[in-house]
Amino acid sequence: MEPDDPTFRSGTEPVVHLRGAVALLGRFPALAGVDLDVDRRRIVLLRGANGAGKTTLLRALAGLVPISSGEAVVLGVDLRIDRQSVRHRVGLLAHGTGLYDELSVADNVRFWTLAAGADLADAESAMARLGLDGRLSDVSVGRLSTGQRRRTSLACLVARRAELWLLDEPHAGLDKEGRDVVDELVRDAAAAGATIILSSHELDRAIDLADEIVTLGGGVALDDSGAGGDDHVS
Amino acid sequence: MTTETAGQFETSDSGPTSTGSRSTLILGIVTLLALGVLVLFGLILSPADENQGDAVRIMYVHVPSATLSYVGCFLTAIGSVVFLWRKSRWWDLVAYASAEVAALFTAFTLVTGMLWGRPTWGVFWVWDARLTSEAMLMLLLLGYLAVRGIAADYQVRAKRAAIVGLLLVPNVFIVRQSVQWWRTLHQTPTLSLAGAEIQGLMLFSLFTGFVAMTLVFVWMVIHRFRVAWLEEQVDAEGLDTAIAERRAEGVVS
Amino acid sequence: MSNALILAEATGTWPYVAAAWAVVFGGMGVYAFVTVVRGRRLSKKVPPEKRRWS
Amino acid sequence: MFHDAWLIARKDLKLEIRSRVALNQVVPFALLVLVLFAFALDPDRGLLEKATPGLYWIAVLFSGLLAMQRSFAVEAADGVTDALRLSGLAPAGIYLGKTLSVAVQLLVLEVLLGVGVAVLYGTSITGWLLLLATIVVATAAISTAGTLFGVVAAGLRVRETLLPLLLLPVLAPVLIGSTRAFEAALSGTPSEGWPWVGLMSVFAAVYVVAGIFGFGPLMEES
Repeated sequence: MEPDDPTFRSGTEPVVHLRGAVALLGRFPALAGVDLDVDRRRIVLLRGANGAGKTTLLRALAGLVPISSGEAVVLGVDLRIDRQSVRHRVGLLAHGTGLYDELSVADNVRFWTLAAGADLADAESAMARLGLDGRLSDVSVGRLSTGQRRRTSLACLVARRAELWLLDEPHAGLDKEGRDVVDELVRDAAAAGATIILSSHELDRAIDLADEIVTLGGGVALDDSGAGGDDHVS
Repeated sequence: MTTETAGQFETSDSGPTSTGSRSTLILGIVTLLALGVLVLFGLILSPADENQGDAVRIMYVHVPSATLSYVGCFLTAIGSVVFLWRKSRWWDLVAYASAEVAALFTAFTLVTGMLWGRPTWGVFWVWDARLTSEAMLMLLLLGYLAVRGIAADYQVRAKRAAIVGLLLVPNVFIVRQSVQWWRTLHQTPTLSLAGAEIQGLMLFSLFTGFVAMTLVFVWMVIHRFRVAWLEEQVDAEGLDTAIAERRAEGVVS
Repeated sequence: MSNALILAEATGTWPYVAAAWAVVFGGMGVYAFVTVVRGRRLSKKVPPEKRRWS
Repeated sequence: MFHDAWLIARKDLKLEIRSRVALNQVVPFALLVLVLFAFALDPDRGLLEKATPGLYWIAVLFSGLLAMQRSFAVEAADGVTDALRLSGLAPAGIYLGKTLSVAVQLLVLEVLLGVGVAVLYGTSITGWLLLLATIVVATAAISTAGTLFGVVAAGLRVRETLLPLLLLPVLAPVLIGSTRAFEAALSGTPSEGWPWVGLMSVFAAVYVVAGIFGFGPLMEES
């Protein structure tokens, strides 16, 4: 994972800038006025109870959920005007795998890599990075274990060379070795200039990883965050 | 529209609350008068046709219904296009309202056509080109209304319905063309005024039919639009409270 | 059914004309009534300033 | 756009080849429909022979409907819809790609059904040029409209019932046209069939344009 520097916009403005952002799921305000600023190369941990709005926040930052009021600028794009152009610049690891069950691991990774406009070489190196080369690569995704699917989704994400990584519970379903790989990928991506926002229930592990911690509750960012934050910069 | 009526609504909860306004009330009264004139001329004053007999009287409601069903369909397509182009909810609701009213008039056209066919052809249904096209229009409109009825987010429903609505017009053209070619292979008497000596009082009755039913159409679209508008408002109502409640969740936990 | 047919033959096309007009006028009446009733029920839930026509 | 279309079509066809759902379920269904028609219409009284073009296209339409449902069921799986939106693929490209893969599957189906009709119903095939032209434009019409309405219904709880309701009335002219054109070809009067080929071409053109412009807004929300 060595993104070429030119693909990353250098600039001083934050990668994510939210002010009073409201997002509705049907009539339910899943985000009820979130304030959030994230600078480039930061690793931000979102925490909060189930239903606090973590997943919706990540999806909204990816341009998948419309922002119905407030300010929302991601990677310099105003999400209230344009949610399309930010999408291919972010990478989202969601609860769903985003994989075709009937296709093999290699076919999936290659398809999503080419779809994102990257080269096949990126797909191969991403698979190698996640231990998916060799025997596993020809197996249909439908036959994989949960952890192996997670790795495949991660491989697709790595190959995309996203500027902003949005990871929803990246540690879930992985063994210890897999979690180490995730942490390593995140650190490498940040070192290479990407920005990472992740949510996790593995707080011990995630707090070590994160530069900043944001606590969500009731669809807003709560103020008590910051504990254990900057001391842990790797 | 006047301040007088607006004040009336503000002051009392028990006062008249409806989709009516002064202008639609006047429109309604004019419409009822026109319908009365239509009954008078269509059923009483106008003579029976030499060929069709009294069945020609069905034409005075059938032909305007058929025309208005296509008008409604075009209005839906226009509303859909403007909605997609300008993101205007107003036009989206115009499309919705006119599609529903168009479906009603299509139903009138089919039923009156069948009731005309029984004494004329001896059967309720023949595969007459116009009647078949109208039946296909009904199915297309039912498809559109099915999309409107799906339980989904406003944006999802409106965008999908708009695409279906905008395709109504090319679909109607292609269906009509194909059905016409299909039926010209087997010549049958078609459901139309051809053959009737249409003049004098009969012509005036048909004209009255057009006027009265167009007024009904306009009145219905306006009121249906307002109902749809109110539904939207009820949906949007309480958003502020919902946001406040949502925030409170976070403080408690 | 057969009774209706005999009646139809006896009285010519008038039953069909009457049925057609009844369907159209009845249909318009029912639809108008339902729309007005729905409108009244909904307007009670919406503040007057959002009813732009009133 | 064409690069994206090619990518999607290749992915879909690869998926179908690997999963064999089309081969193992849709094709047997289509042949079953042919057999059921023979049971319903007495084959000895010439009814079947007369109705062959209509039965053939009804079978294509119904089994094509299954193929289209399948084509969108694949994209609805486990976060794939989001992944597609995030992929950066042009919506018009996705539309053309899916249309292409549906069209290829329909063509295979039509060839197999054609063989089935020739064998089971004893149809003697004449007017090759018109038959081929009809198959090509009818397939284009069915797949362009089917893919567009497929995405209209995609992701909804009522999608299985909504798609036929939306699609079949719209495809009625294609059914009329392809049936008449087949009749014209088989009865040795091809000149009567060509106007229908023209009508179906117009239909397909309308839907290609609508799909290219409409797919973006439709994919947007779900």
